[in-house]
Amino acid sequence: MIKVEFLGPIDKMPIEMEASTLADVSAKLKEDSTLIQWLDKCAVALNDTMVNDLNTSLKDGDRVSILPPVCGG
Amino acid sequence: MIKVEFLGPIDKMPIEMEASTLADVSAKLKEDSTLIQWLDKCAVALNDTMVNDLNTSLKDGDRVSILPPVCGG
Amino acid sequence: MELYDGPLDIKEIFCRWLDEEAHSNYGAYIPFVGTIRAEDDIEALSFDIYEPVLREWFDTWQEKAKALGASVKMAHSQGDVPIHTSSYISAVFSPKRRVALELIDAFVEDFKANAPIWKYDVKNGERIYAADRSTPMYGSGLLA
Amino acid sequence: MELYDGPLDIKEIFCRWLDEEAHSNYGAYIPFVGTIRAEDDIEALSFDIYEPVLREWFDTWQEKAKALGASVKMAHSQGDVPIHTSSYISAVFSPKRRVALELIDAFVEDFKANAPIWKYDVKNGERIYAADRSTPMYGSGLLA
Repeated sequence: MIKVEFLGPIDKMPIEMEASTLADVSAKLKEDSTLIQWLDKCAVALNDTMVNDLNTSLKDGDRVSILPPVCGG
Repeated sequence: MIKVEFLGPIDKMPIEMEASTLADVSAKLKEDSTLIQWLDKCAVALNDTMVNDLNTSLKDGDRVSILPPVCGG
Repeated sequence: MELYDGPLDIKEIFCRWLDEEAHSNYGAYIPFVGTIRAEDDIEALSFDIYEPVLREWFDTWQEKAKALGASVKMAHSQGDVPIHTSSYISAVFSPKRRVALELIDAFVEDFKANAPIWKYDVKNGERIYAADRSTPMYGSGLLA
Repeated sequence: MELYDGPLDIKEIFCRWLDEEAHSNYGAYIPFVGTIRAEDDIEALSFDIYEPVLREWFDTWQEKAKALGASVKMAHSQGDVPIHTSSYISAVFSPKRRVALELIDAFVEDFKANAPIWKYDVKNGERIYAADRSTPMYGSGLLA
Protein backbone atom coordinates (compact mmCIF):
# COMPACT_ATOMS: atom_id res chain seq x y z
CA MET A 1 0.00 0.00 0.00
CA ILE A 2 1.11 3.54 -0.75
CA LYS A 3 -0.43 6.79 0.39
CA VAL A 4 -1.38 9.74 -1.83
CA GLU A 5 -1.83 13.15 -0.22
CA PHE A 6 -3.15 16.37 -1.72
CA LEU A 7 -1.51 19.64 -0.78
CA GLY A 8 -2.58 23.28 -0.58
CA PRO A 9 -5.96 24.12 -2.07
CA ILE A 10 -6.94 20.61 -3.23
CA ASP A 11 -9.76 19.80 -0.88
CA LYS A 12 -9.32 16.07 -0.59
CA MET A 13 -8.31 13.67 2.19
CA PRO A 14 -5.29 11.37 1.67
CA ILE A 15 -6.04 8.07 -0.01
CA GLU A 16 -4.32 4.68 0.15
CA MET A 17 -3.89 2.42 -2.85
CA GLU A 18 -1.92 -0.45 -4.33
CA ALA A 19 0.53 0.87 -6.94
CA SER A 20 3.91 -0.31 -8.19
CA THR A 21 4.75 2.77 -10.27
CA LEU A 22 3.60 6.36 -10.56
CA ALA A 23 1.82 5.33 -13.77
CA ASP A 24 -0.45 3.16 -11.59
CA VAL A 25 -1.14 6.15 -9.35
CA SER A 26 -1.96 8.27 -12.39
CA ALA A 27 -4.40 5.68 -13.68
CA LYS A 28 -6.20 5.44 -10.31
CA LEU A 29 -6.37 9.21 -9.76
CA LYS A 30 -7.82 9.74 -13.22
CA GLU A 31 -10.84 7.71 -12.17
CA ASP A 32 -11.73 10.48 -9.70
CA SER A 33 -13.63 13.19 -11.59
CA THR A 34 -12.96 15.80 -8.88
CA LEU A 35 -9.22 15.50 -9.62
CA ILE A 36 -9.34 15.92 -13.41
CA GLN A 37 -9.13 19.73 -13.19
CA TRP A 38 -6.00 19.44 -11.03
CA LEU A 39 -3.83 16.67 -12.50
CA ASP A 40 -2.45 18.53 -15.55
CA LYS A 41 -1.35 21.44 -13.33
CA CYS A 42 0.11 19.42 -10.46
CA ALA A 43 3.67 18.37 -9.70
CA VAL A 44 4.53 15.24 -7.74
CA ALA A 45 6.80 14.41 -4.82
CA LEU A 46 7.74 10.93 -3.64
CA ASN A 47 8.59 10.84 0.06
CA ASP A 48 9.16 14.62 -0.12
CA THR A 49 11.50 14.56 -3.11
CA MET A 50 10.20 15.97 -6.40
CA VAL A 51 9.90 13.33 -9.13
CA ASN A 52 9.41 13.63 -12.86
CA ASP A 53 9.19 10.10 -14.27
CA LEU A 54 6.02 8.02 -14.54
CA ASN A 55 8.11 4.82 -14.38
CA THR A 56 9.32 5.67 -10.87
CA SER A 57 8.73 2.48 -8.91
CA LEU A 58 6.96 2.50 -5.57
CA LYS A 59 7.29 0.33 -2.51
CA ASP A 60 5.07 -0.40 0.45
CA GLY A 61 4.74 2.64 2.71
CA ASP A 62 5.72 5.22 0.09
CA ARG A 63 4.06 8.60 0.26
CA VAL A 64 3.13 10.45 -2.95
CA SER A 65 2.30 14.17 -2.67
CA ILE A 66 0.31 16.10 -5.26
CA LEU A 67 1.40 19.76 -5.46
CA PRO A 68 -0.93 22.23 -7.21
CA PRO A 69 0.25 25.58 -8.73
CA VAL A 70 2.19 27.71 -6.27
CA CYS A 71 2.51 31.38 -5.46
CA GLY A 72 4.83 32.19 -2.58
CA GLY A 73 6.11 35.60 -1.66
CA MET B 1 37.22 84.33 -16.77
CA ILE B 2 36.08 80.81 -16.01
CA LYS B 3 37.28 78.47 -13.29
CA VAL B 4 38.45 74.88 -13.76
CA GLU B 5 38.47 72.58 -10.74
CA PHE B 6 39.91 69.08 -10.41
CA LEU B 7 38.00 66.51 -8.39
CA GLY B 8 38.87 63.42 -6.39
CA PRO B 9 42.41 62.12 -6.76
CA ILE B 10 43.71 64.77 -9.19
CA ASP B 11 46.14 66.64 -7.01
CA LYS B 12 45.81 70.10 -8.51
CA MET B 13 44.42 73.44 -7.30
CA PRO B 14 41.65 75.14 -9.30
CA ILE B 15 42.81 77.39 -12.13
CA GLU B 16 41.21 80.40 -13.78
CA MET B 17 41.41 81.07 -17.51
CA GLU B 18 39.82 82.88 -20.42
CA ALA B 19 37.81 80.45 -22.55
CA SER B 20 34.75 80.81 -24.75
CA THR B 21 34.13 77.09 -25.35
CA LEU B 22 35.15 73.80 -23.79
CA ALA B 23 37.50 73.37 -26.77
CA ASP B 24 39.46 76.35 -25.45
CA VAL B 25 39.63 74.71 -22.02
CA SER B 26 40.86 71.50 -23.61
CA ALA B 27 43.62 73.34 -25.49
CA LYS B 28 44.82 75.10 -22.32
CA LEU B 29 44.75 72.02 -20.13
CA LYS B 30 46.73 70.02 -22.68
CA GLU B 31 49.61 72.44 -22.16
CA ASP B 32 49.91 71.09 -18.59
CA SER B 33 52.03 67.93 -18.72
CA THR B 34 50.80 66.76 -15.28
CA LEU B 35 47.25 66.55 -16.70
CA ILE B 36 47.98 64.49 -19.81
CA GLN B 37 47.60 61.19 -17.95
CA TRP B 38 44.16 62.29 -16.72
CA LEU B 39 42.37 63.99 -19.61
CA ASP B 40 41.46 60.96 -21.69
CA LYS B 41 39.88 59.29 -18.62
CA CYS B 42 38.04 62.30 -17.26
CA ALA B 43 34.45 63.45 -17.66
CA VAL B 44 33.40 67.09 -17.49
CA ALA B 45 30.70 69.04 -15.68
CA LEU B 46 29.73 72.65 -16.36
CA ASN B 47 28.24 74.35 -13.30
CA ASP B 48 27.57 70.87 -11.86
CA THR B 49 25.78 69.48 -14.90
CA MET B 50 27.55 66.81 -16.94
CA VAL B 51 28.43 67.96 -20.47
CA ASN B 52 29.53 66.06 -23.52
CA ASP B 53 30.12 68.59 -26.32
CA LEU B 54 33.37 70.45 -26.95
CA ASN B 55 31.42 73.29 -28.60
CA THR B 56 29.60 74.06 -25.36
CA SER B 57 30.00 77.82 -24.95
CA LEU B 58 31.17 79.35 -21.69
CA LYS B 59 30.43 82.67 -20.05
CA ASP B 60 32.15 84.71 -17.41
CA GLY B 61 31.96 83.02 -13.99
CA ASP B 62 31.33 79.50 -15.33
CA ARG B 63 32.78 76.61 -13.37
CA VAL B 64 34.16 73.57 -15.20
CA SER B 65 34.79 70.40 -13.14
CA ILE B 66 37.10 67.61 -14.22
CA LEU B 67 35.91 64.20 -12.94
CA PRO B 68 38.39 61.30 -12.97
CA PRO B 69 37.36 57.59 -13.00
CA VAL B 70 34.93 56.71 -10.23
CA CYS B 71 34.33 53.77 -7.92
CA GLY B 72 31.53 54.26 -5.43
CA GLY B 73 29.97 51.55 -3.29
CA MET C 1 15.27 28.91 6.33
CA GLU C 2 12.72 30.27 8.77
CA LEU C 3 8.93 29.88 8.85
CA TYR C 4 6.67 32.01 11.02
CA ASP C 5 2.98 32.11 11.79
CA GLY C 6 1.59 35.45 10.57
CA PRO C 7 3.52 38.53 9.42
CA LEU C 8 7.30 38.65 9.56
CA ASP C 9 9.28 40.93 11.86
CA ILE C 10 11.33 42.22 8.92
CA LYS C 11 13.51 44.52 11.01
CA GLU C 12 14.53 41.78 13.41
CA ILE C 13 15.31 39.37 10.56
CA PHE C 14 17.23 41.89 8.42
CA CYS C 15 19.36 43.03 11.36
CA ARG C 16 20.02 39.51 12.65
CA TRP C 17 21.12 38.31 9.19
CA LEU C 18 23.39 41.37 8.90
CA ASP C 19 24.98 40.49 12.25
CA GLU C 20 25.28 36.79 11.38
CA GLU C 21 27.43 37.60 8.34
CA ALA C 22 29.18 40.67 9.75
CA HIS C 23 32.56 38.96 9.68
CA SER C 24 32.09 36.59 6.73
CA ASN C 25 33.84 39.11 4.45
CA TYR C 26 30.94 39.41 2.02
CA GLY C 27 30.90 42.65 0.03
CA ALA C 28 27.24 42.62 -0.99
CA TYR C 29 24.04 41.87 0.96
CA ILE C 30 20.81 42.04 -1.04
CA PRO C 31 17.55 41.25 0.71
CA PHE C 32 14.22 41.08 -1.08
CA VAL C 33 11.25 42.04 1.10
CA GLY C 34 7.76 41.10 -0.07
CA THR C 35 4.88 43.08 1.40
CA ILE C 36 1.14 42.49 0.99
CA ARG C 37 -0.39 45.15 -1.27
CA ALA C 38 -3.88 46.50 -0.71
CA GLU C 39 -5.73 45.50 -3.89
CA ASP C 40 -9.00 43.84 -4.91
CA ASP C 41 -10.47 44.62 -1.47
CA ILE C 42 -8.45 41.93 0.27
CA GLU C 43 -7.95 42.11 4.03
CA ALA C 44 -4.95 39.81 3.99
CA LEU C 45 -3.24 37.07 2.07
CA SER C 46 -2.93 33.64 3.60
CA PHE C 47 -0.31 30.97 2.93
CA ASP C 48 -0.01 27.19 3.14
CA ILE C 49 3.52 25.78 3.03
CA TYR C 50 4.70 22.23 2.51
CA GLU C 51 7.83 22.43 4.58
CA PRO C 52 9.72 19.21 3.67
CA VAL C 53 9.79 20.03 -0.06
CA LEU C 54 10.46 23.72 0.64
CA ARG C 55 13.49 22.70 2.69
CA GLU C 56 14.82 20.55 -0.17
CA TRP C 57 14.25 23.42 -2.59
CA PHE C 58 16.08 25.82 -0.28
CA ASP C 59 18.98 23.43 0.37
CA THR C 60 19.52 23.06 -3.38
CA TRP C 61 19.76 26.84 -3.70
CA GLN C 62 22.13 27.04 -0.74
CA GLU C 63 24.44 24.63 -2.61
CA LYS C 64 24.19 26.63 -5.83
CA ALA C 65 25.04 29.78 -3.87
CA LYS C 66 27.98 28.09 -2.12
CA ALA C 67 29.42 27.09 -5.50
CA LEU C 68 29.51 30.83 -6.30
CA GLY C 69 31.10 31.73 -2.96
CA ALA C 70 27.76 33.17 -1.87
CA SER C 71 25.02 32.36 0.63
CA VAL C 72 21.21 32.59 0.62
CA LYS C 73 18.70 33.01 3.42
CA MET C 74 14.93 33.13 3.52
CA ALA C 75 11.97 33.52 5.82
CA HIS C 76 8.27 33.14 4.99
CA SER C 77 4.94 33.44 6.70
CA GLN C 78 2.29 30.75 7.16
CA GLY C 79 -1.38 31.60 7.73
CA ASP C 80 -2.83 35.09 7.45
CA VAL C 81 -0.70 38.15 6.68
CA PRO C 82 -2.62 41.49 6.69
CA ILE C 83 -2.12 44.12 3.97
CA HIS C 84 0.92 46.39 4.41
CA THR C 85 2.76 43.74 6.43
CA SER C 86 5.37 41.38 5.02
CA SER C 87 5.16 37.67 4.29
CA TYR C 88 8.55 37.09 2.66
CA ILE C 89 12.18 38.05 2.94
CA SER C 90 15.02 36.35 1.17
CA ALA C 91 18.61 37.49 0.84
CA VAL C 92 21.88 36.87 -0.92
CA PHE C 93 25.32 37.48 0.57
CA SER C 94 28.24 37.44 -1.85
CA PRO C 95 31.80 38.72 -2.08
CA LYS C 96 31.00 40.36 -5.40
CA ARG C 97 28.26 42.69 -6.60
CA ARG C 98 27.56 41.02 -9.97
CA VAL C 99 27.11 37.55 -8.46
CA ALA C 100 24.80 38.96 -5.79
CA LEU C 101 22.58 40.85 -8.25
CA GLU C 102 22.22 37.86 -10.56
CA LEU C 103 21.67 35.41 -7.72
CA ILE C 104 18.92 37.38 -5.97
CA ASP C 105 17.06 37.62 -9.29
CA ALA C 106 17.34 33.91 -10.08
CA PHE C 107 16.61 32.90 -6.47
CA VAL C 108 13.46 35.05 -6.14
CA GLU C 109 12.15 34.05 -9.57
CA ASP C 110 12.63 30.34 -8.92
CA PHE C 111 11.06 30.82 -5.50
CA LYS C 112 7.93 32.24 -7.17
CA ALA C 113 7.83 29.36 -9.65
CA ASN C 114 8.82 26.35 -7.56
CA ALA C 115 8.61 26.90 -3.81
CA PRO C 116 5.71 24.77 -2.49
CA ILE C 117 3.67 27.64 -1.07
CA TRP C 118 0.00 28.29 -1.80
CA LYS C 119 -1.54 31.71 -1.64
CA TYR C 120 -5.11 32.66 -0.75
CA ASP C 121 -6.91 36.00 -0.79
CA VAL C 122 -8.72 36.72 2.44
CA LYS C 123 -12.00 38.57 1.84
CA ASN C 124 -14.74 38.90 4.44
CA GLY C 125 -12.86 36.34 6.48
CA GLU C 126 -13.01 33.81 3.63
CA ARG C 127 -9.91 32.14 2.15
CA ILE C 128 -9.94 32.03 -1.68
CA TYR C 129 -7.15 30.20 -3.55
CA ALA C 130 -5.26 32.65 -5.83
CA ALA C 131 -5.51 30.28 -8.80
CA ASP C 132 -4.97 32.96 -11.48
CA ARG C 133 -1.69 34.17 -9.93
CA SER C 134 -0.32 30.68 -9.27
CA THR C 135 2.24 28.83 -11.38
CA PRO C 136 2.42 25.07 -11.99
CA MET C 137 5.70 23.81 -10.51
CA TYR C 138 8.45 22.37 -12.68
CA GLY C 139 7.36 18.93 -13.87
CA SER C 140 3.63 19.54 -13.48
CA GLY C 141 1.20 17.38 -15.43
CA LEU C 142 3.12 14.14 -14.77
CA LEU C 143 0.02 12.26 -13.67
CA ALA C 144 -2.40 13.77 -16.25
CA MET D 1 19.88 60.77 -0.84
CA GLU D 2 21.92 60.73 2.35
CA LEU D 3 25.65 61.26 2.88
CA TYR D 4 27.43 60.42 6.11
CA ASP D 5 30.94 60.83 7.48
CA GLY D 6 32.37 57.37 8.14
CA PRO D 7 30.54 54.00 8.16
CA LEU D 8 26.77 53.82 7.72
CA ASP D 9 24.35 52.74 10.42
CA ILE D 10 22.78 50.20 8.06
CA LYS D 11 20.19 48.97 10.55
CA GLU D 12 18.90 52.46 11.26
CA ILE D 13 18.70 53.31 7.55
CA PHE D 14 17.07 50.02 6.48
CA CYS D 15 14.43 50.24 9.21
CA ARG D 16 13.70 53.93 8.65
CA TRP D 17 13.25 53.39 4.88
CA LEU D 18 10.92 50.45 5.61
CA ASP D 19 8.86 52.68 7.90
CA GLU D 20 8.83 55.58 5.43
CA GLU D 21 7.20 53.41 2.76
CA ALA D 22 5.13 51.22 5.07
CA HIS D 23 1.86 52.58 3.68
CA SER D 24 2.92 53.40 0.10
CA ASN D 25 1.48 50.07 -1.08
CA TYR D 26 4.74 48.82 -2.60
CA GLY D 27 4.99 45.04 -2.88
CA ALA D 28 8.78 44.75 -3.17
CA TYR D 29 11.62 46.43 -1.24
CA ILE D 30 15.13 45.51 -2.38
CA PRO D 31 18.08 47.12 -0.63
CA PHE D 32 21.66 46.61 -1.74
CA VAL D 33 24.19 46.85 1.11
CA GLY D 34 27.86 47.31 0.27
CA THR D 35 30.37 46.31 2.93
CA ILE D 36 34.14 46.81 2.94
CA ARG D 37 35.92 43.49 2.41
CA ALA D 38 39.20 42.66 4.08
CA GLU D 39 41.61 42.19 1.16
CA ASP D 40 45.07 43.35 0.07
CA ASP D 41 45.90 44.26 3.68
CA ILE D 42 43.74 47.34 3.68
CA GLU D 43 42.57 48.86 6.97
CA ALA D 44 39.74 50.78 5.41
CA LEU D 45 38.48 52.29 2.20
CA SER D 46 38.07 56.03 1.97
CA PHE D 47 35.71 58.02 -0.26
CA ASP D 48 35.54 61.47 -1.82
CA ILE D 49 32.15 62.55 -3.15
CA TYR D 50 31.23 65.45 -5.37
CA GLU D 51 27.77 66.06 -3.99
CA PRO D 52 26.19 68.44 -6.57
CA VAL D 53 26.72 66.05 -9.48
CA LEU D 54 25.78 63.05 -7.33
CA ARG D 55 22.51 64.76 -6.49
CA GLU D 56 21.77 65.34 -10.20
CA TRP D 57 22.62 61.73 -10.96
CA PHE D 58 20.33 60.56 -8.17
CA ASP D 59 17.45 62.86 -9.14
CA THR D 60 17.58 61.50 -12.70
CA TRP D 61 17.23 57.96 -11.32
CA GLN D 62 14.39 59.00 -9.05
CA GLU D 63 12.53 60.22 -12.17
CA LYS D 64 13.25 57.01 -14.04
CA ALA D 65 11.94 55.04 -11.05
CA LYS D 66 8.82 57.21 -10.77
CA ALA D 67 8.02 56.54 -14.44
CA LEU D 68 7.91 52.83 -13.49
CA GLY D 69 5.73 53.46 -10.43
CA ALA D 70 8.79 52.78 -8.25
CA SER D 71 11.08 54.75 -5.96
CA VAL D 72 14.83 54.67 -5.21
CA LYS D 73 16.82 55.65 -2.14
CA MET D 74 20.52 55.74 -1.37
CA ALA D 75 23.03 56.55 1.34
CA HIS D 76 26.82 56.67 1.06
CA SER D 77 29.82 57.30 3.28
CA GLN D 78 32.45 60.02 2.91
CA GLY D 79 35.93 59.64 4.42
CA ASP D 80 37.25 56.46 5.98
CA VAL D 81 35.17 53.28 6.30
CA PRO D 82 36.90 50.39 8.13
CA ILE D 83 36.77 46.81 6.83
CA HIS D 84 33.61 44.86 7.72
CA THR D 85 31.59 48.05 8.00
CA SER D 86 29.33 49.43 5.27
CA SER D 87 29.81 52.42 2.99
CA TYR D 88 26.78 52.09 0.75
CA ILE D 89 23.12 51.20 0.80
CA SER D 90 20.69 51.81 -1.99
CA ALA D 91 17.17 50.51 -2.39
CA VAL D 92 14.27 50.14 -4.75
CA PHE D 93 10.60 50.11 -3.77
CA SER D 94 8.14 48.96 -6.40
CA PRO D 95 4.61 47.59 -6.63
CA LYS D 96 5.91 44.67 -8.69
CA ARG D 97 8.72 42.16 -8.23
CA ARG D 98 10.05 42.15 -11.82
CA VAL D 99 10.36 45.94 -11.97
CA ALA D 100 12.14 45.98 -8.60
CA LEU D 101 14.66 43.28 -9.55
CA GLU D 102 15.52 44.93 -12.85
CA LEU D 103 15.69 48.40 -11.37
CA ILE D 104 18.02 47.54 -8.48
CA ASP D 105 20.41 45.91 -10.96
CA ALA D 106 20.42 48.87 -13.36
CA PHE D 107 20.57 51.42 -10.53
CA VAL D 108 23.52 49.78 -8.75
CA GLU D 109 25.45 49.19 -11.99
CA ASP D 110 25.00 52.77 -13.15
CA PHE D 111 25.95 53.94 -9.67
CA LYS D 112 29.25 52.04 -9.96
CA ALA D 113 29.90 53.51 -13.41
CA ASN D 114 28.68 57.09 -13.09
CA ALA D 115 28.23 58.28 -9.51
CA PRO D 116 30.96 60.91 -8.80
CA ILE D 117 32.61 59.05 -5.93
CA TRP D 118 36.32 58.29 -5.66
CA LYS D 119 37.66 55.33 -3.73
CA TYR D 120 40.99 55.04 -1.93
CA ASP D 121 42.62 52.11 -0.18
CA VAL D 122 43.83 52.98 3.30
CA LYS D 123 47.09 51.18 4.15
CA ASN D 124 49.33 52.16 7.05
CA GLY D 125 47.27 55.30 7.36
CA GLU D 126 47.97 56.27 3.76
CA ARG D 127 45.26 56.98 1.20
CA ILE D 128 45.94 55.37 -2.21
CA TYR D 129 43.55 56.06 -5.15
CA ALA D 130 41.99 52.78 -6.37
CA ALA D 131 42.85 53.59 -10.00
CA ASP D 132 42.64 49.98 -11.25
CA ARG D 133 39.10 49.46 -9.89
CA SER D 134 37.79 52.80 -11.11
CA THR D 135 35.70 53.41 -14.23
CA PRO D 136 35.78 56.50 -16.47
CA MET D 137 32.35 58.13 -16.28
CA TYR D 138 30.06 58.37 -19.30
CA GLY D 139 31.50 60.95 -21.70
CA SER D 140 35.08 60.71 -20.45
CA GLY D 141 37.89 61.88 -22.72
CA LEU D 142 36.02 64.97 -23.91
CA LEU D 143 38.98 67.27 -23.27
CA ALA D 144 41.71 64.86 -24.42
